[in-house]
Amino acid sequence: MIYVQYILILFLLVCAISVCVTNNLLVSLIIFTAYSLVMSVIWLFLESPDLAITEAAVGAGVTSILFFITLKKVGKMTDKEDSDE
Amino acid sequence: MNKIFKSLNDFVNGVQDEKENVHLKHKNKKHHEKVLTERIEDIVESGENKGFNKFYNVIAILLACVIIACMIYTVSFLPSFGDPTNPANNEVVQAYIENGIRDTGAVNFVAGMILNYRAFDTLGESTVLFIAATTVIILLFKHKTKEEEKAEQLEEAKYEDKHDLILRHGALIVVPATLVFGVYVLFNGHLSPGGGFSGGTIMGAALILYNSAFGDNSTKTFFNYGIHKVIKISALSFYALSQLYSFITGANLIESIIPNGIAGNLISSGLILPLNICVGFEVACTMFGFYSLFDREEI
Amino acid sequence: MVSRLFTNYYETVSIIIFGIGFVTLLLNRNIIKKIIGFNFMDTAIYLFLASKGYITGRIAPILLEKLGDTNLAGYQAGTAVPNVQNYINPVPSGLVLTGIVVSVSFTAFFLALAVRLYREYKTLDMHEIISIMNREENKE
Amino acid sequence: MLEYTTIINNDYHYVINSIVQNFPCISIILSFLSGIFCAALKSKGAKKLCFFNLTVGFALSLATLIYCLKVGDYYIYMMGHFPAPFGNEIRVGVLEALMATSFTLVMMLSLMGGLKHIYHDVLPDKQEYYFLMMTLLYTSLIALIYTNDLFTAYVFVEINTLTACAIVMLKHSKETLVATARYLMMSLLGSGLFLIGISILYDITGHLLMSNIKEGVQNLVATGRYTFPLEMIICLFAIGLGIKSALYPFHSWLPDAHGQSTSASSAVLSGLVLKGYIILLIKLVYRVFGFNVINNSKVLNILFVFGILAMTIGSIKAINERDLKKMIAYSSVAQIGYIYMGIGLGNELGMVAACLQILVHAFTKPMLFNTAGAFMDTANGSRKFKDLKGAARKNMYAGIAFAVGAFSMIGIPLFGGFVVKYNLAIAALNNPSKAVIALLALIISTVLNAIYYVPALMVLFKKDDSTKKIVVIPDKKDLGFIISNGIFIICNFILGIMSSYFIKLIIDGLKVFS
Repeated sequence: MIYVQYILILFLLVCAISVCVTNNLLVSLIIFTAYSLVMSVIWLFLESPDLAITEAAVGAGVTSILFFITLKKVGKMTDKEDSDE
Repeated sequence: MNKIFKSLNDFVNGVQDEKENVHLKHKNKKHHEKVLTERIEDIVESGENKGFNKFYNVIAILLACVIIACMIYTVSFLPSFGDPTNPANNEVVQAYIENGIRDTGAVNFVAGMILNYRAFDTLGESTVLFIAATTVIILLFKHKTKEEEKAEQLEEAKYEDKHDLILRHGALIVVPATLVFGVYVLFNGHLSPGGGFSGGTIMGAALILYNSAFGDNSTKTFFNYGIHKVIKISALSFYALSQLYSFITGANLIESIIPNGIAGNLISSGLILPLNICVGFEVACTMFGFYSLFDREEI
Repeated sequence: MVSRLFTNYYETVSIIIFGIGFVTLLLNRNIIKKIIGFNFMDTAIYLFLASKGYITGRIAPILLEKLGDTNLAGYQAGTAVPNVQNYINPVPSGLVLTGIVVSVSFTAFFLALAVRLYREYKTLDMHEIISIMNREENKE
Repeated sequence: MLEYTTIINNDYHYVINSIVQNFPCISIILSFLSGIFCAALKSKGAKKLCFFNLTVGFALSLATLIYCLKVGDYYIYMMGHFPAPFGNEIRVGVLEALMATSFTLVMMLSLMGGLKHIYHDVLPDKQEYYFLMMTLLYTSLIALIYTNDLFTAYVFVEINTLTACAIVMLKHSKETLVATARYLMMSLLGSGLFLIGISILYDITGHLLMSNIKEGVQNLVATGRYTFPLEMIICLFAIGLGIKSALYPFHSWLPDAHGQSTSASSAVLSGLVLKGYIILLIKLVYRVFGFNVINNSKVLNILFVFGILAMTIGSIKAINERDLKKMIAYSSVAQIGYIYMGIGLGNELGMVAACLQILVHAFTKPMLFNTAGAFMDTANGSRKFKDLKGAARKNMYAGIAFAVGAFSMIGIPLFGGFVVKYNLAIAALNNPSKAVIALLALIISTVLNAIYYVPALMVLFKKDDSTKKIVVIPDKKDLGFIISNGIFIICNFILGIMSSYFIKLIIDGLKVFS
């Protein structure tokens, strides 16, 4: 079981770094959502089911929805400007 | 350079458009000139800034490394992970677990801790959420006149049938299930993982799904700005009042009249269940409010 | 030192993510990126806190009867106590629960601010916004 | 100390013998409630509720102060049915009650003085939210003053940040949005550092209650364990709270946030919000780490250097500023520097001077911001000095108040500012290693203060020959404005003339503070 935890933790790190590197907002948001979901799994491993359920509902649920609506509002969803011409 | 050409191109296009509108010629030309000069200024600036930007990035990486190095050096001194003899596992934890059921009646020690022992923090927490909802209302809420509202409803009614079929049929199954699950999590906060905040968020998510599947009008039949306000204010004020009661009786050593019930039953553990319900409804309203304010600037 | 870091691997990783989030919040020019950085920073702190409460081989702080803690009436009357050795530390979980609410509130506020800023200035780049603002101010 | 025993088993003996002891808790919850109900009311009702709450809060904290003076000791109040390492508690002493009373007064007066501008600057359908935010800001401030638990302090720091950002943002303009975004970003960085500091501290001591942490820390220091983490934690707290209270290198958000917002907001932000964080820092120094631990660490030297830098560079930036409100905002940076220098001197007298500076600045800066708002009315809302020529002649009450505030900030005898500088000088003389630098910085900063306040006064009082048309005719008989400035002036004189009494109060308060 401990190796699963190592893999998940490594995944978190990769997510954090890749969000820094990528220029595309949509991609970074999707990575963020994945990060939140993995975080909630990690909290299950840390024996905190209260946190896991909350993080799954908030981080991967509502916060992501808010982010995506914001992107829609500012018109970056289609990502015309950021991509390399 | 590419960008300069592009903006020049835009400018030319703008001039061509302008020829079609002869009336606004003079004004528009000036406007376009202004935009062009500003754009070129921007581009020049950003060109100058390119070196600076690289410098900035280097600084960012360096700063990150310094912070991380310092903190990691700190971490190497900290107590080991998972060790039962760590300083954090002290008499406070022991008391929470040993006396938790007797003091609070909650089988979930975390719920007992945050809603009974350390209730003052949690009152602050729900106030933070309330303030955030208010700030979002300040930033995004638009007061609409009745005519505008009517026009919008008509507009909405046009698209009513064109909502995605799969989404609607899926939502018919998923929404009740999510809602029931949210209510379960909410009401069993003192018995199982969960509680007011997570249950409320799940209920809010169900509402959001319902709204995006069935449109605005059908949501408005049972949920509008007035109801949102009433639920939020009454839930929070009930919270604050019950805390006032519990603080004052506690500090003056008066026995609280609220019974703890039989531990393990649904209706037990004193104030925890009502507080969970209050927090849950407030959170559900707030989450749906966030969504609908971001999406349509109204509730 | 390195072996200590491996024992405390949760803390180590959370500190690294904290650093990344901190710098993203401080130095990234895009507001949305800033907000993501803030979220990273906060979740990293919560991971740090939650890992502090974990004790190897114990379970979540919710009374479970299969562990031999069956005397619920006795616990409530105060004649018996649950076995502390069965459960992890509930304090960090409670603190993190509070913290998550705070961070979602700030996220919503910051996002609403970003939407408004975009509506006024047509960009999400903080430096550009500030330079536009300064230019407008000087014009007056 | 009153009778108070901590027993793990359920044998809680706790004696509360007086109704007055309930007052801090009642005032906190009452302002929570009135803040929540403000959302249900219209603008007028919200204003009334806000002022009602502030009045009641003032009466309650005054009663608490009198009680504390009578007892001469602090007391601990359980928030809930369980005593403190398990439950929450608040701790009330002379210093806390003094701060709460004066903060309530300042908040009431600055709201009163800036009321007209609130109605002018905030959109009509959002005015009730302004009073809501003010009420909750007040709640978080008094809770920060009274609390004895680090995590509760964190929660209220966050409420404070959120409401402070909201009152900046409520002025209807584009610039305030940018100012809010910068302010919010810096505040979030500060809270992040503060929270991770709390986490590490919890890890090595196992407590969240300030008194218990202090025991743990003293133990750790005695046994020599965890020295590097402790040093790091102190750094994190100092930087986190330094960012939030605009200590010099982290002050970049302050001029915008304080300069752009409506005058009552600027007044409250610079007069109270910054001070709330500094009081938390003083609390950390005394209650969490203990004075000797902090004294032995290098952090105090860093705070001292930053304080001196703030005093000089803040003033220099103020000299270069051509915008009245931004000039006052930079002056705030300099004045915050005095507080940090007092803390950084590392002796009791320095701390007393810092506390006195908190009071003096809280009673002076709101007055300056409110009068600046009144001057702007005479120049069609422009904040630039070139438009404000002769503004003080057009509004004489504001002119007098501004002059008093400026003299106090420069440090002319009889005014509050002088007493602070005098006490800081004495404190500096008691610390030989830092005396020369501190005294030099005091002299330079006084001269620099004079360099920007005196010309500002001269511009404001100059005869205006040009015949500009005034669109908005200033309301000279704004009663709230006159009364609030009158009380501010009187308080300034009281602080200047009867300073020995206040110093005695603060010394008494600090004695029971730790």
